[in-house]
Amino acid sequence: MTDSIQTTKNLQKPIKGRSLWIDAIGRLRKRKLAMICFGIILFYVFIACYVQVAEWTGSSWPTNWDESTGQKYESPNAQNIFGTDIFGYSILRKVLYGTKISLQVAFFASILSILIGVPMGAAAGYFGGFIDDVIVWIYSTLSSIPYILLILAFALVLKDKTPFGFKLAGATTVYLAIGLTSWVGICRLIRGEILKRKESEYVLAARAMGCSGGRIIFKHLLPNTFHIVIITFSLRFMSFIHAEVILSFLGLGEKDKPSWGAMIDSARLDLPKGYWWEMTAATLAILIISLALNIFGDALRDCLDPKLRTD
Amino acid sequence: RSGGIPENEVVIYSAIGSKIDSLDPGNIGDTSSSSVASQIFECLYDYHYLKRPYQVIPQLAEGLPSVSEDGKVYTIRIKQGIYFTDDPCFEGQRRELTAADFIYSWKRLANIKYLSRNWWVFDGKIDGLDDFREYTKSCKSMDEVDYSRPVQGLQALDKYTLQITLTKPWPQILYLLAHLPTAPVAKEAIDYYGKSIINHPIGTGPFVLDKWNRGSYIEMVRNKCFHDEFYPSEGQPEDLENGYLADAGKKLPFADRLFFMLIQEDPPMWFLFLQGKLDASGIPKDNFQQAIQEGQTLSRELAEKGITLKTFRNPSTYWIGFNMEDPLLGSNKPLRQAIACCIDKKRYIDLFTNNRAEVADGFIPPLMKSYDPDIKEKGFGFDIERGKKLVEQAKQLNQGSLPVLTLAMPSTDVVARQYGQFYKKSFKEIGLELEVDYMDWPTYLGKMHQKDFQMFQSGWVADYPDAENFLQLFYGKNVSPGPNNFNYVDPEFDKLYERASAMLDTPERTQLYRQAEAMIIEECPAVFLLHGVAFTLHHSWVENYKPNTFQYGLSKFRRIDVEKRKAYRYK
Amino acid sequence: MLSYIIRRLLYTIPIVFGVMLVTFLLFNVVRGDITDQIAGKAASAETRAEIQEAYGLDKPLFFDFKQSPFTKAFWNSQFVNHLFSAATFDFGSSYKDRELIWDKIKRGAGPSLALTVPMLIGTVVISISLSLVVAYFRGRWMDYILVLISIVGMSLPFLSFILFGQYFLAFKWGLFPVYFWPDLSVWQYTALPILIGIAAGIGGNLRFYRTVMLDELRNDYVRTAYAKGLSSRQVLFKHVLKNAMIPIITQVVLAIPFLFLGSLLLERFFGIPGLGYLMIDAIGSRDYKIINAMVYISAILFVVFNLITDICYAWVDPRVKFD
Amino acid sequence: MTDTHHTLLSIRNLSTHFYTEQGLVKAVQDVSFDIPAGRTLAVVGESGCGKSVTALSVMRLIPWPPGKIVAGQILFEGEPLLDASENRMREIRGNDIAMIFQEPMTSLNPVFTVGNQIVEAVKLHQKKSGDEARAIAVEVMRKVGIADPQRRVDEYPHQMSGGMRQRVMIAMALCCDPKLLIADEPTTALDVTIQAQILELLRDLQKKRNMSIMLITHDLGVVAENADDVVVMYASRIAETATAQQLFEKPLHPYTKGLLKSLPRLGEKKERLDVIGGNVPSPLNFPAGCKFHPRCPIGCNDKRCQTDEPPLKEMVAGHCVACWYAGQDIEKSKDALKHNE
Amino acid sequence: MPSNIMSETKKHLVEVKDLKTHFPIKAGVLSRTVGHVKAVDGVSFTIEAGKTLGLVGESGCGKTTVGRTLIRLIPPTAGAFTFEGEDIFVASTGRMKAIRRDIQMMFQDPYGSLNPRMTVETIVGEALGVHRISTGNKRRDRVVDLLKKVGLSPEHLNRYPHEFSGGQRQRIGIARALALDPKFIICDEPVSALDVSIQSQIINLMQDLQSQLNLTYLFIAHDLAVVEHISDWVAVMYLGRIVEYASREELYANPKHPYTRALLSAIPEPDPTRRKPRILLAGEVPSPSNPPSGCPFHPRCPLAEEQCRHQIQALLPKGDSDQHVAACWKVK
Ligand SMILES: Nc1ncnc2c1ncn2[C@@H]1O[C@H](COP(=O)(O)OP(=O)(O)OP(=O)(O)O)[C@@H](O)[C@H]1O
Ligand SMILES: Nc1ncnc2c1ncn2[C@@H]1O[C@H](COP(=O)(O)OP(=O)(O)OP(=O)(O)O)[C@@H](O)[C@H]1O
Ligand SMILES: [Mg+2]
Ligand SMILES: [Mg+2]
Repeated sequence: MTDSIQTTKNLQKPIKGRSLWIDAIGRLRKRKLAMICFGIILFYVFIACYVQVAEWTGSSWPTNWDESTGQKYESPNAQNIFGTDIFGYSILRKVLYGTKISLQVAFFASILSILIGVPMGAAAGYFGGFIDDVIVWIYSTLSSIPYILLILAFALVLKDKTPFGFKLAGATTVYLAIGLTSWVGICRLIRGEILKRKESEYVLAARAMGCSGGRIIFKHLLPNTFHIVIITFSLRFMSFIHAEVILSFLGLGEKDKPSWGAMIDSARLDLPKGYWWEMTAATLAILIISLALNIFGDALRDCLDPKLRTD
Repeated sequence: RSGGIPENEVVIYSAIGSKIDSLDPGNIGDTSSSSVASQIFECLYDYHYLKRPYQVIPQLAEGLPSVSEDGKVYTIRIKQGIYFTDDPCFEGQRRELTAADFIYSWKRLANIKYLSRNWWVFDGKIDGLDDFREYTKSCKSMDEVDYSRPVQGLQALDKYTLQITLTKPWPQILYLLAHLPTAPVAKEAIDYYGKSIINHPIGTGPFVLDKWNRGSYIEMVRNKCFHDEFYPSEGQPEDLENGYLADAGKKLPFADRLFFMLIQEDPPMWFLFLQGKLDASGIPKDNFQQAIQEGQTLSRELAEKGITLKTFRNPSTYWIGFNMEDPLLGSNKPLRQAIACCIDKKRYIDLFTNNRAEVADGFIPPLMKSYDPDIKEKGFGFDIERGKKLVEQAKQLNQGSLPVLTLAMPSTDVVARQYGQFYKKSFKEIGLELEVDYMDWPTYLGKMHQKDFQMFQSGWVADYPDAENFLQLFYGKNVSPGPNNFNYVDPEFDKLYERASAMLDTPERTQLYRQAEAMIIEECPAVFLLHGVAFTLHHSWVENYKPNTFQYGLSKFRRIDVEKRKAYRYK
Repeated sequence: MLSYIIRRLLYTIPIVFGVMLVTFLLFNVVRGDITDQIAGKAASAETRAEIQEAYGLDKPLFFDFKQSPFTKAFWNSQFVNHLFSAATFDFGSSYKDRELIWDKIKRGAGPSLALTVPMLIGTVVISISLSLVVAYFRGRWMDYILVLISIVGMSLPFLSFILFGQYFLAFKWGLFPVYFWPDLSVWQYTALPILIGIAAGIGGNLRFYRTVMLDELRNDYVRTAYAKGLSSRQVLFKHVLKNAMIPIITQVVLAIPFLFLGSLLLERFFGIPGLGYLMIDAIGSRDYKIINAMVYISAILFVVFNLITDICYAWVDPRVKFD
Repeated sequence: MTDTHHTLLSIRNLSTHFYTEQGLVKAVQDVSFDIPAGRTLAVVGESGCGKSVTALSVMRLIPWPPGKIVAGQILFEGEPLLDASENRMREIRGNDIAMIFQEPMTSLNPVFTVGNQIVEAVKLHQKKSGDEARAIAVEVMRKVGIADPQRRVDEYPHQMSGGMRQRVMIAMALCCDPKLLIADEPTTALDVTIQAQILELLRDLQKKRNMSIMLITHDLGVVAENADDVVVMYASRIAETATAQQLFEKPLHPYTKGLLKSLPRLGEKKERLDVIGGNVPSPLNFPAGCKFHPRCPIGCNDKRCQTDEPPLKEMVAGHCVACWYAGQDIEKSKDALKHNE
Repeated sequence: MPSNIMSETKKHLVEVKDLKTHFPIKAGVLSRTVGHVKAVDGVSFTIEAGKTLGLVGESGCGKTTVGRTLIRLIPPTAGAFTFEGEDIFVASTGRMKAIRRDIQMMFQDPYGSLNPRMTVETIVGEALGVHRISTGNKRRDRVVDLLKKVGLSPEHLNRYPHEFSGGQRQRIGIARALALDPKFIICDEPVSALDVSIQSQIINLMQDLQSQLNLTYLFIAHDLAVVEHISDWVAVMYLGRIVEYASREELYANPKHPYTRALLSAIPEPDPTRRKPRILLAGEVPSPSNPPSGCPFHPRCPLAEEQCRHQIQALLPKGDSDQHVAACWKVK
């Protein structure tokens, strides 16, 4: 190709190619607020892990949340920064300890529900026909059964089972049960999105190229529905923190250990009496992580949208 | 006023805390339903409104029953001129109450197809009634049962005379004849309404049902056919100065219309009371601080509003029970006693009841005549050291360490969880480990029936002011699925119980009761925690508000100063 | 399309069957039976037996396989009876209070809907409008503030909305009645709970719709619409909204079947005699018949609204095809 | 542009930049030209040289982020558009200035029928009732050569062929009788008969309504047949402006010359098409001096071309060019260069 | 189809026989089918390996649809497509994947056919991954190479489609189609948005590739000059049918069908001084859902007669060569 186009003279080394994700992460790094939020999330995760480790090693702090550090219902003071509860336990310790259960349940349950819901929804939407029928059948059935009943059933079935030598107990049952029952919403949303996009030209182009159905779904369609996944994740996350307590209620999960949901639930009896601090502390704990998660999620969403990229 | 209520009517607004399932007296099993249905139905006997200790007085009966020598035959005269309220089922006729109505109503309780929850009232007590029950088993359905079949122990000697023959002496029957399930219903009504009888309560009481919006409210109006009944003219000495006798001898009821509002949550109930929409209210736990000062008197703020506080004891006892058939607990008395020592009842009462309770050492509540003032010495008080020692003994007895104990908790809500935490902590103090199993009520009931538990949290509110009602809980023949959930069997106790329960109220019987109680405390099938004390508030416009824990049909005594209420509401 | 609709409607049969089978299994395997509940605290064994017989609880759960399928006994199982009662819409009466279940549903549906329908409409309309505004102002203070408010709103427990609303708006300031009262009209006593429901629901919805809108906002057709001289309002509320309709429809239409179940907490706190508590109560007290009826109705509603969603997909977005 | 026609649109020193991750993309730099009323101005140039961005700048539809008009002025009938309020812009868009976008496929809203989208514009600017607007829509669709417009108005964009969508875009732009029509490659997807028909229609409208057209195209045939004036852009700047006559007769800029040479012509038997050697410079990385110099037979050897940006000079009346050696014969210039050395 | 075309003894790489693609027209709430758009209604042609067939015609006459149907993006209503002797329309899904390596398509809508969330590198390089040809750095080198070939620079590797100008997007599409070194490329207006100099580069590139790799093109375009330059054979479509088919030289020198003539006369001349006479077509453009009876061109045809209104003529040899066929009653 003699007269074919020669490259620009001052050709630098070709820039390394990057995928959407690497790109997005690179861009995220540049956003200060998002990184702060990410730091907060990490901090929460760190506390949760710390509690878990403390529990394994039998370390006393903060597993000693059930030691009275004052009188009942002490308002916030120097010794008990967030005050004490009905038994005189330090609310700060309870909040810290509760991080483990709440985060564990919320994280794993949301991830599980997304891992199930997204591929199911995508398959239903993309392939249609029989696959769609079956998936629609499954989720219609699941949605029609009262949630409490369903979750209870799942939890009871899972309780104390040992699949693959791994004992399902405590919070594990809770997040499995929540995760296995709550994928329906995201499944429907993704199905709708896929239905809308599957006839677009770029999907035709991918098909013409010889891409398989799975590849089209995962490489072409799902990246275009990430915004839905991200927002669902952050919305679910928060509702699961609140929902965790329902299962504990039904006598499953971590029974007498504090989680934020359980704290809010018991604090609601104290609130009308004027003991606002337990409610406040737990709500704040939730508020901060959800702010962080949402802002981070928004940033991630923006970074995953090439049309919004700027400097 | 709007809502179609005539301007000049006197209306009482009360709150009920749980849904009313039924207004059919034969099937009523809970206090909410009883307090509503008691405005419509009346029994042969009732408790005196003012007198204390509680005293049984005739209601539909002419007087107290005449009892035969052997204590088995009761003859009761029924007041004449008492009519069921007018209803289409009577086809325009006035329907007078007769002795036959009682017999019919009680046979109906016995009818197994009716599936009453109140058969325990007469179970095994009345001559021939159990045979009637046996007969109904062979019937295909409720309607097929032939009520004309005679029952030996239930005879109408004439239109107004009822004769009851018991299988054995049973003085407590008097109290049960004041118990709502024994209230008479009319056969015509039952036949006429069939299945929908639950919506058509037809009784002889001061009020009749006007509107029943299930899940919302019940509205009643004055019964036009109500017989003459008058406000009592005697009571306790202090009642006069408290103004309870101002209306002495006046015809009842004073109100024209009753509203029972279903309010399941405390905050709205409290707000409605403060707004003057409800005339009286309990004190929600949440608002206790606001209402009651130190020293258990009403706060200034409320007192200035003209609100009055009334406190009264409940015939109730709450405990942690042990399943005596449990291989560990049943055979390890020191362990049971140790547990009894580890619970700080004062603190429990302080944390969970706002001090609206008294520490229980035995099971007989202080309001009963047979309450033992010296019980404190006999019982197991809070004593960690003693508890620890007992645990050591228990370990020896068990030849080794003690396993984790489990407690069945009949609720899964927050409060139950707090109880659970409290118990766990208490057990830990003396080196025991506790697992609390939270479950819903039906599951709990099932476990009780199947004896499938180790420990349980429970309590008992006496049906009548006789300690026998508590004693029977430990009677060997009453083990699960009967009321003896401890599955406590002690031949000696049983003998004592059998003797005492057939006796009339004498000092000797009181002695026996106390002896029985001491036996139980020593054997320790349960840790007794507390006896309830109730606090209620009412507004200044409610007159004649004297609390009464055994009597339910109280609305007829209340008088409302409508003008005062109006003034308060519009302030 | 017509055949598609018919085919989908025929799904009702397997779905309803599946739902009923699952609930039946759940209930019988997981929850145990109701006898204790009916019998009361001191019931004798014979009463319990009688109760079982009266309610058909003594029959086999499923087919009696020892019988031949041609005899009546084979079919006379609890499950078949439940299916039959559902098929004939004759749900019988509640175990607990012996009231006809239809009566309960008829009575409770009105108040429940009076509460939830305005709540849904309010939440959806407000949060969609706000989300468009927010999406338009993306990255400016207006966006940040609304996002912050909605996240705070989401983090607060629902109960605090109720307690706060009831205390301040109703009790303290007297703007609304505190509770249901017989002389109040429906809209009077539902106003505050509706408001509270909307306030509590907006946060999450707003966040969701904002994301959906943002995704559409950068498409070329938006530029075309602006080039035509349309105002932002017209562009957002017509062009962008319709393109964003699929997730919105998914969210909204499928919430409709649940409307009739009411809102538990609001009903309890404001004395609205709806169906919200019926289901929870029934699960708690094991009133299987009520659950059966409610589940059956919601399954049918669910299938129908699922179909409606799919038809709506095709209707709002011509690129979506079903056949 | 010495003309009796008054100037409708005047662009002065327009610069539009995109702030991207990899750096600043100066998509349009220092562009100035005028469009007189009732005339057609063609904009031609290298793909990616900033034609569409210029057009979008006039409409003020540059997406922010990442794009921004950083300098310059746009006067429409003397009114500075860059200072106009958003409300004023709304009145102008669609009504006074209409634009046909380059990508007809994605520029139509996929969920509305094409009729709906045309009717919307008509209703907005002409205050017509629904039926009237629809009748107008059908009429313009017929005019742009869409068969069976009665039925086609109710079709969705994805049901139409590429050319039809493009014609819908054209119809949408024409339906409100704009004073200025910006047509960004309006006929790329059309076959020549339809193209001729559309261009005929545009000329017709121009005559009747004194409409001005800014025609962005690659088809030099279309330019030759339709344009009065031509702007040639290269690497985000103007390389040459002239009347169509002048340009085709005597192109001055070496880029323009190359362009005309590489045109495939009917009946001409060539094994290979002529091309302009070298590569298009990336806007992130423009060469210094004259941006065309790496590909220019003179420029590649000339110091001045490599360091200094040539200004736009008027060579003949109405014919401006940005080249240091404009007007000189290339061979001669080469000789001159040798002399200089 | 006249025997002379089909009965060629030479083996053809591409043989399309009587291809029909109809789209249902739906109406009403229930979307019942009320008719059909006969977008392609009986099209046959063959292409020898290493040759180019130019497909021109009215906008909306079904050219894109022919292309899409051939690679089975739209299900064919009838007909057969034989590629290297294999019937594509009956191939299994697995087989299709392999076949798609050899048949590629350049899409008419450059922007829409690029996934907005993929970088240029992924878009162009994806096919290499799908068909397991190369990975990692090798793949990137290949992508860079392709981009350079189409006149884009390696800096564009990490950019997303919306950041490009129309012409640049089109070139990305071309690079993608070339990535796999296919045997047969369906080019749907590949150069319409390119300026002439780049257009020339691309066309040169395509021709170079053709001569090097023996590629076969189906070249859909509106620019008749380009078609003339690149094609060996040209087919003219009108309303879902081929109305004229001839070798390039024949067709341009000696167009037979009146529509072809009109087309050729309408080509704008890049020289303002030369204006040539033009055959202006009158009348309504017919719609494929409701095609006129007889010859579909008759309502606009200057030569139309009674016979044209009722009967449609098959493609018959006209003029000097039997390789030159047209469907018109009026020309001999
Ligand atoms: N959103 C964007 N972000 C970054 N760069 C952009 C963006 N839009 C356009 N550009 C760049 O701006 C330059 C000019 O683009 P423009 O669309 O005006 O070209 P054009 O002259 O219309 O070309 P064509 O004839 O190919 O359509 C191109 O280099 C392009 O890459
Ligand atoms: N998905 C579809 N549904 C219904 N009709 C369609 C669809 N796709 C195309 N058509 C119709 O089929 C006919 C042929 O369309 P096609 O895209 O093949 O034309 P084309 O020859 O490529 O035209 P152009 O040169 O304008 O791109 C048109 O009338 C078009 O409206
Ligand atoms: Mg452009
Ligand atoms: Mg096409």
